[in-house]
Parts: sequence; C-alpha cells; structure tokens
Amino acid sequence: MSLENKQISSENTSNFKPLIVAFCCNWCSYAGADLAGTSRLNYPANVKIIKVPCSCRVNPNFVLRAFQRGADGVVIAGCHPGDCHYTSGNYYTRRRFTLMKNLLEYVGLEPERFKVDWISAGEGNKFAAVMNEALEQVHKLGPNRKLRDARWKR
Amino acid sequence: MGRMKIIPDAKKKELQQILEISGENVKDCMQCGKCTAGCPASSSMDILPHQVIRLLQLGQLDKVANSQTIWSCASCFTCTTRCPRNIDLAKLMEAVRLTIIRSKGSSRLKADDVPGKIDPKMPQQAIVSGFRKYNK
Amino acid sequence: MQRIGVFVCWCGTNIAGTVDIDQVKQAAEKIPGVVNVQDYQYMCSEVGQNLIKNAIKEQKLDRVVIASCSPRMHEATFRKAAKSAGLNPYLVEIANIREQCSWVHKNKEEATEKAIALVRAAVAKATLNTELVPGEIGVEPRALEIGGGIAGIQTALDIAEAGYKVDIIEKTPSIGGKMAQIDKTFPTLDCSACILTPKMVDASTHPNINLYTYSEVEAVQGYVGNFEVTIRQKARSVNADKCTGCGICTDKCPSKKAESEFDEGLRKRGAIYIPFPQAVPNVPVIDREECLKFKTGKCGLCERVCPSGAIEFNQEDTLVTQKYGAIVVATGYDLINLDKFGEYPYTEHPDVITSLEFERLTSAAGPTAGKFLRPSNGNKPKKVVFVQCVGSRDKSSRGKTYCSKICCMYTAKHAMLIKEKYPEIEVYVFYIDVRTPGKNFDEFQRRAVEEYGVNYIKGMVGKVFPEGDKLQVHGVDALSSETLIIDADMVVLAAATKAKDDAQELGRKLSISTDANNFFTEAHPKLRPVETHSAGIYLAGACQGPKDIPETVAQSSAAAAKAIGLLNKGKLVNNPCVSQVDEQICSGCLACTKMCPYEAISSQVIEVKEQGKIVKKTVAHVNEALCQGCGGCTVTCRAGALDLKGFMNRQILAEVDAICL
Amino acid sequence: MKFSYYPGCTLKTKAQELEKFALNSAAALGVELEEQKEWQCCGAVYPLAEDEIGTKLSSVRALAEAAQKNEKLITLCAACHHVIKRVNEDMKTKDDVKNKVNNYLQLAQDYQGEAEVIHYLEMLRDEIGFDKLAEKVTNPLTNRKIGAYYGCLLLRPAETMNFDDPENPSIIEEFIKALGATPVKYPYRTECCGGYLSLDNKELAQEMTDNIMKSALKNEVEELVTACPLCKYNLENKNGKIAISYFTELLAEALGVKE
Repeated sequence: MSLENKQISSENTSNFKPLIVAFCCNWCSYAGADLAGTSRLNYPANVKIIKVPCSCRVNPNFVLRAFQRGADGVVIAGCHPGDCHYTSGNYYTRRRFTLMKNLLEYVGLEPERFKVDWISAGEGNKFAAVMNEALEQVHKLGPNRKLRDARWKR
Repeated sequence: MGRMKIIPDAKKKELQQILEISGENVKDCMQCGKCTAGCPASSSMDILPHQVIRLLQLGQLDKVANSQTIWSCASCFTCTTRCPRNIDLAKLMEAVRLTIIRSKGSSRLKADDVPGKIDPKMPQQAIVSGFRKYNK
Repeated sequence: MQRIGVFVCWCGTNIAGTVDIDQVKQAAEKIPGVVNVQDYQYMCSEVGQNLIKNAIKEQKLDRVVIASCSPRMHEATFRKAAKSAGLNPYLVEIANIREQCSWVHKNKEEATEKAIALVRAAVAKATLNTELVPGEIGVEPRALEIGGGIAGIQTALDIAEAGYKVDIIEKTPSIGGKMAQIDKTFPTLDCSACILTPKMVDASTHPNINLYTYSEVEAVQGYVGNFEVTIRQKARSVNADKCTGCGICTDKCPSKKAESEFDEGLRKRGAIYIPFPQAVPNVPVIDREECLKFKTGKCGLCERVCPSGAIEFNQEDTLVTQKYGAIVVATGYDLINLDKFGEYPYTEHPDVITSLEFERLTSAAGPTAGKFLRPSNGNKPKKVVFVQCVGSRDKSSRGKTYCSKICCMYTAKHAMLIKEKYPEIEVYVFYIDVRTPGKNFDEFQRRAVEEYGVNYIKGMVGKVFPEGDKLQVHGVDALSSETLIIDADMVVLAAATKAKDDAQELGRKLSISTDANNFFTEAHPKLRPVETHSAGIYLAGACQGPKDIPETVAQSSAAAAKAIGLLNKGKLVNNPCVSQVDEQICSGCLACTKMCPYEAISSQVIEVKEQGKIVKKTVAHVNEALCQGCGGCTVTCRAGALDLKGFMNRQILAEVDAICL
Repeated sequence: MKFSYYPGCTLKTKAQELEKFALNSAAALGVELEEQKEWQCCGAVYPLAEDEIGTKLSSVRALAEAAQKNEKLITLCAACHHVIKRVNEDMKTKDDVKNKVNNYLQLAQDYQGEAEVIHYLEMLRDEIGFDKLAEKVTNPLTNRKIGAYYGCLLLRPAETMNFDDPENPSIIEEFIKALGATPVKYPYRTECCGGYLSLDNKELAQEMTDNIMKSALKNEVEELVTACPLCKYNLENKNGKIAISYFTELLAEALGVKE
C-alpha cells in the first residue's frame, strides 16, 4: 500500500465528517427544507444550505468554489421541471449542470459528489431523503481530495 | 350473534403472494362493480367479480380460493378493459388459481381426465389452454 | 469595517433545546466585523424586536444578522424592525437555525457546530450587503376578465361596481357560458336563464364594462399593475354597430347543416347565427366554414335581406392592445370526449346522451321545447338510466382521476325533473358513491329518492347493448350483489369534466401554471385560493378545478375583491433584488436577453470614452419593473457583467467560503 | 410484400382451412408469407402471472427470428396473436421479463421487443388496404348478410392489442364490406364465447355462446365469421341455424381461390 493510500484509509476510518453544500431555490427546495424541519425529519448536520432565488441563479463557479474550499459534496435543488416559480429557470439549471456534471467527471471528480435534484415545497421527506442519500454516497467515497485547494484548511 | 362475522386475521403472506404474482393493487378498487356488470360468465359464479376484490381487500383469501368463481373466469379481459381503476382482475383471478394449482398434486385438470372431456372436433387450442390454466 | 450585530433567538426550547446558545454567541463574537451579540428567548416578540432596534441605535449597527427561524417566517418582521430603527431593511440577514438546524438534528454538539457555521455564512453575506431601495410602479386602473361565463360575469360586475373599468374577453359569440345552457339549477330548481340573463344584460349595459365577444387573448406582456394584452377580435362578418338583431338573416340563411354548439348538436343552426335567443350581444356571426358565400362564392342572401346593411363579408380579424392592472382568468370547463367509452354507445346511438345534452332536452327553449323525447324516434321514454362517474375517478388513460364534483347533484336534479313532469317514467341512477356536501345538497338528493321514487343503484353499468328500439343496460347492484338488465329507452351519461383544451396555451401566455389535469394552479390550495403564482393574475370558477355555480360565484367575488384591492393601491413596491448590468464589462452579446423569461432585458446604446474618444457601444439594459430577480441571466453572462442585487456573486461566494471553514 | 408467418398448432390440425385459405388468398394478393422454420406452440393462453417466464419463451423465439430478418410477424389464429403480441409488449416494457428471458435464451443478440406483430386482418387493413382489397375481389359475395364474431383475444386488453375499438370494433365489418357482402352488426359480437371453459365447464360455455347466437339471430345474421378456432368450435357446438366459417374462407371465395 502506498503512503498516500495509507493516509487516505486512515483518514477514512478516523471520524470523517463530510460537508455538503446545498444550493436551494427560495420557492420550492428551501421551503421543502423548512418543511423537513417542521416535520422533524432528521438528516445529518453536515448538510448546509445556501438560499438562492432560483436554481438558475447558481453559477457553476459556486460549485467549483465549494469543492475548492473542501466541500465533499454539492447538491443543487430546484423546483420540479414545469413548476419553476420563474417559469423556466430550472430548465436552464438542468441543461447547465448536465454539462457541468460531465465536465466534473472528465476532470476526475467522482460523479456521486455532485447532484441536481428537484424538491418541491411539499416534499419535506424528499428533501431529507436526497440529503441522506447524498451523504451516504459521499461517506463511501471519503473526503474530496481531487478538487480541494490544499492551502484551504477546513 | 350468529350472523355477526368476526373478520379473520388477514392471510398476509398468501395475500402478498397473490399481489406479487398478479402485479395488481386491490386497494385501488372502489367497488363500483363495473367488472361484475359486464362479466359474461357471472351466472355461474358464486362470488361476483367485485366481491372477489372486496374479499381480497379484507384479507379473506380462503373464501376466494374455495369459490367456483375463479374457475368460471374465462380470462376474457372484459373487466380488465373497462375497469376505471386500472385493475386487471383477470390477473388477480389467475394469481388465485395459481396459488392453488402450484401446490403439489393440486392440478385441477389431470392428464387422465382429458379423454373424457374432449370430442373429435375440439381444437388443440382448447386442450393446450386448459392445461395451461388448470395444470402445473 | 462594518459594525454588525448578531441576535440569537432561543425560540423557547425550539432552538435552545438543541443548540448551545452561549457557544453560538461566543463564536459570533469572534467573527471580524461583529461588534454586538445578544440573545433572547423570543426575538420575534415585541421585546425582542426592541432589543434589536435599540442595539441598532445605541451600537450604531450597520448590519444585522438574526439567527432564528426560517426567513420565510419572520424575515419581513425583522426587516420592518430594522427599518423603524433607521436601518435599510436589506441590510438584515437571517441564519435559519430552527427549521434547518435545531428541528432536524438531535445531537447538540453537531447542531451547535452547524448553527455557528450558518451564523458565520449569514455574517459573511451581510458584510457585503448593500442598501437596496425598492422602486415604485403605477397600476393601470382597469381589469381584464378572460372568459364570459357566470364566473367572468360575476367578477366583472363586482369590479365594475367598485368603480373600475373591466373588459371581458369571450371566445364564443355570446357571453353566458355553460350556465346559459343549463335548464334548472340545484338545489333550488330555479330556472337558470331567469337568474343568469339579467346578469348578462347588466354586464353588457354597465358603463364600466366593455365586452369583447368572439375574441381571444393573442398575447400578454408586462407585469402586475401593467399588463399589456393584445386581443384578437375574430371577424364576425357582421357590423355590430349597424346590426339591430332583427334575426332576418339567420332565418333566411339557406345553409342549415351546422350543429348548434349551444344545443349540444341536438339542433341545426344556420351558417349565420345567433347562438341562442338571449345572446349578449344580440348580433349574429357568420361561421365561415359553413357559409356558402365563403365556400362557393355564391349566395350572399343574408347581405341582400339585411335591412340595415350590417353584413360585411370582407371583415378581417382585428387586434386591439390594451393595458390592464389586473387579470382574472375564468375560462371554465368542458366535458370529456366519450369516443373511447365504447361500452356506452354514445357515438353510436342517439338515445345515449350526455348530461349537458339532457339539459337542452328538458329546457323549454331547447330543441324539443322542453318535452322530454327520445332523440331517435321522438317518442316519450318509459325507462331512463343515468350513469354517473363516466370517466370521473377513473385512473385509466381514457378518464380523469378526480371527482367531477357536480355530477351527483345534477343527476339528482335531472332525475327529479323527469319525475316532476312525467311521474310514470321509471328512472334509475347507477352510482359509485353519492357525494353531496353543500348547503341543502344532501337533502336535495334524498328528496329524489324519498319523494320522487328515483331508483338509486350502487354499482356501475358494464355495457349498454342496443336491442331493437331499446337499450339493454347491463348493470350491477353491488349492495344486493345482483346483476341487472334494464330495458331502457334512454341512457344519460354523467361525463367527467375537464379543463379547457387550450388551458395550457393560455397559461403559457399568462405565465401561470396548470396542474397535471390542466386546471390552473392557485398560489396556495388553502390560503390563496384565487391568486396565481404570477402577481396580479387571479382565478375564478371551474378553470381552477370542478365547481358548481354557488362555489363559482363565491370564488368569482373573491377574485374580484383581490383585483379591486390591487387596482385600489394605485402604486406598487417592487422587489429591489433585481439584476444589474455593469456597463463597463458588458460586451453587448445580449445572450441574457434571450434567457430572460420576463423579457426584462433589452439592449441600449450608450456612449463611452475609450482611449480618449467617445464611442457608441451596445449594452444590455435591465427593466427593473419587469425583472423578477431569478438571477438566471447572471449565469448566462459570459463576461460576468450581470449580477443580482441581494444575491451578488461575491455574497454567495462569501457564504460558500464561510460554510467551508 | 413479404412477412414472417407464425401459424400455430391448431392451424396444422383442426383448423387447417383457416390456414389454407389464408395462404391461397395471400398468394392471390401478392403477399409472401414465409412460415417460420422452427416455430413452437405459443401456449394458447398468455401467462398472466408476473413471475412466469418459461411460458413466454416460445413467443420470444418467434419474435426474435422475425426481428432478425427485419420482417413483420404475421399471425392468423386469434389466440396466437394475443399471446405473441402481449409477450412482445412485456419484452418492450418490463425490464424484469426482458432480462430473465434474454439470460435464458442467450440469443446472438438480446431481444427487446423490436419486432412488430400484426394479425392477418391488420395486414389486410393497414398494409394492403380494404379499398385495394375490394378491387381484387373477383367473386363478390353480394347479398350475403354476414356477422363478424370478434371474441376477446384480438381486442382486449385494448391498450396492448391496439387492434380496434374494444367495445365497438369495425375491422371485420369493413373486411366483409370489401368482399362485397353486407356486414351485420349485432351487439354481442365482442362478448366472450367461453373459450377454454368448454373443457371444464361445458354448461357455462354453452350459455355464453347461446347469448351470442341469440343476439346474432335477432339481428338477422345469416352467417358468422371468426378468426379463432376455439371460438368457431364453441359457436358451432350447439347451433345449427347459422353457418360459421373462418374469415379467410370468405376471403378466398371472394378472390376466387377457394379450392
């Protein structure tokens, strides 16, 4: 086993606390997250939400920045296609991040670390489920090392 | 008290098996009776088609399994085509039949009985169908 | 350096039970720029708000971060408090440590850690917040009503009575809608026309109401308070100003092959026709598909007989553009097509009819002058079978999953109407469930059974076989578990209701959404039932979901109240979180203009100094009144010249950084 | 026009006329029906159980062969048509069935429902056209009042079979019209004849066919046609008043190729 691998595995077994940054649109997914709260649906505390007016406000730069700063996973959540508060914003999100996902995969990032999903204001349970699933996958993968800026200490 | 019925414990396992074999969900049924209203074979059924679903909803599988109804069903799919709830009752009937004939020695049609049931004009199709429907 | 105040709310034990408030406070104090940190049990209470206000004044705070419940809950409260203390309300940020922290996490240590991260992110964003001032937009004091049925008429009358101008757009040649076709109404059995026609006349004579009949919405632009609607007035081929409504043309028209829409195809009408005698306006229209003049060039009889020279064959569609402050959508419903229900031979047999056709057959103004006769042979029927839920509550591809809501009541009405006129006719009603909630509704249905002797049978009809001159109805009585055969003379089908086929298209024009069944979606199913997600556009009647007349009228008046409330404001404050263009960076590629769903971005030519010379340059320009602040354009912008106020790139990046610490 | 052709077992024994007249007529119409080399019995009834795979294999073999030849698969017997068409639908839409069948069969190429199954009547309607067929009729069946008996298997379930309106079909009536005869619509023409019940519950099957025959008689049907050997057997069993024949016999007669 190479030194690097050893290091990774030791880090994996030690208490790896993944960080997931979730960009949630104000009208559906942020409200869905609130509903998960009012319904007391548990999901791990490692998920942290940033509110944006619409999922189409999320610039791919934001995603890269999160990975650069050491986030282990990034989730973008918007209204279901067809239900966008701004009529068509989430269609742009869908297209933009389909490309983005390909790009991230191309540069070597595990595709499971990044996902776009649709969560309506009524889907508190889906919110919790999506976050739990994202965390579970990131847990399996271990810390994000590929896109992380080594100078940035989390 | 004689008429009072105590609903027996639902036979969950067997019922689940029927739902799996048929792929149908009996909960969707609203008991409108459209299946019965159009069933061409209902005259020789002791339990009517919509009652079959009702009994399955209640978990009373034995009543269905012991009925004449399941053997009177000709799988003509009239009920299937008309059901407003998208339930394929023909599949449910088949599933109940299968739970019976799939157990060892329970085939309804034995090879030895066939000669007595056929006549020279009867097409092969009838015999093959019969074997598929009544025998495992 | 900013002077930021952080206020941590306990929310009783809602937050304090899971989050260690002291640790959050200590961590907040260490964040650069934070000069004051306080906590309180209920920050949203008056005491809590005063705490914030005082701190703003005494500590000269220029940014405020409140760690509390979701901003969807109390952001407005805290912004108001800040404003009253002299701080621009957009300098307030909320860290959501209740719904998104204390309520979803159990481990106190982890929850506290997360709460600190959320406070850190909110402070990081607040540091970069700028003062924002919402603009004001005027409100055009005129409303548009799309659809001229009872819903549209009621809304228009209410708005007009409040003193505002209203235009009604009606697709067909006359207002009145479905209610005009109905014979009697439940649960009172009063004559539908008697209560509707006065309202139709009121609408046409009201000084504040203007009718656009035989017209459709062509295009909608603009936004709340300032909609700009283009209306297509289809060519009537009759000059409405000259026409006196004498009716000679409709009598003389030699082409009488078209099926009357008003009489549901039970009667023929001419190519030039007035849909029904009480039509408003009482002006005929030429159906160009049917008219011999248009088809063959020969005829023109109507033109020759018209005493006032009102026939104008060369009329063309005209487009009118008008500004409106509010729009009410009241386009109504239709019945589903029964082609796929072959077991009820509706398309095959004239004695199998829909309930709407039944209305025409019993109406005194209908094709049989109110005599209830079999369409096939004109004889009086002996047995009539009603089938409810034809396509309603139907999960298969040919039906609708919802309950059409009105059928149980109108079927009971139909049954009673028959029994009242002809007690000797036997009436059977097949039903799955009888659903009659509503004032005096259940009593009404029971009367059909108890007083009129209508035979209600719980069960469905499997198939109707035409046999000789009878209709053999094969049904089931599920309660007695007996199969039945009824030799009926007529079968009446309660066909499911459906949204208008063009609802989606209209929804797209208006930017309002439709649900899976194409009914328009209200903003909130309980609390905002007449509003849509698009400000200034309201819903009335069955276009939002199946409804009976009383409910439709109630919702129409509610929509009118909302519209009046808006028109009455005169001015609106708009969302200041809109896009802005950095004209120095903008390359003028205008990709943003194509992306914007509100057409809020246009191009403009500006003059800039470049190397000492003044040159002209094309740049993007954001109309702040139109921009809704989705921010999609900021990502489209290749140069990064567009940014969204309140959610600027550097603000969001600061949040990301703060969270990833 | 060339098609793969699946005959089925009954057509080789008790229902030879159904096939003979179909093949004669096809030749007269310039249609080549190439019988599949190693077809196996379809099983006569479609296996309704979700967990049955083995009973679907023979249909898939026939389908895969047609797909490999890139030909539409023509059926003649209503039962075979029903079984093969529904199995094909399963192969298109049910991943579980598709995977298990392909795992078992190990065909050169996995079969995923590519083949198109059409019944001989559909071939006449959609590939040739009833108007074209009418032109080829040399011996029009004028003045004959013929009723169509559809039965269940061609029509239902409607969405999968996609054959005609399941409650009010018209394809056989149009076919009868094309041959120069007068089609008579009678209400019970889509009701079930009892099918395989005649094996185990003769009384019930009898009752069901009686209802159909009564309805036909009442509407003055003089002869009946069908596409199903079992329907023909059941209808013939008791009745003597109305002649029952396969639709192909009429076709051959009208085209002048009977015998």
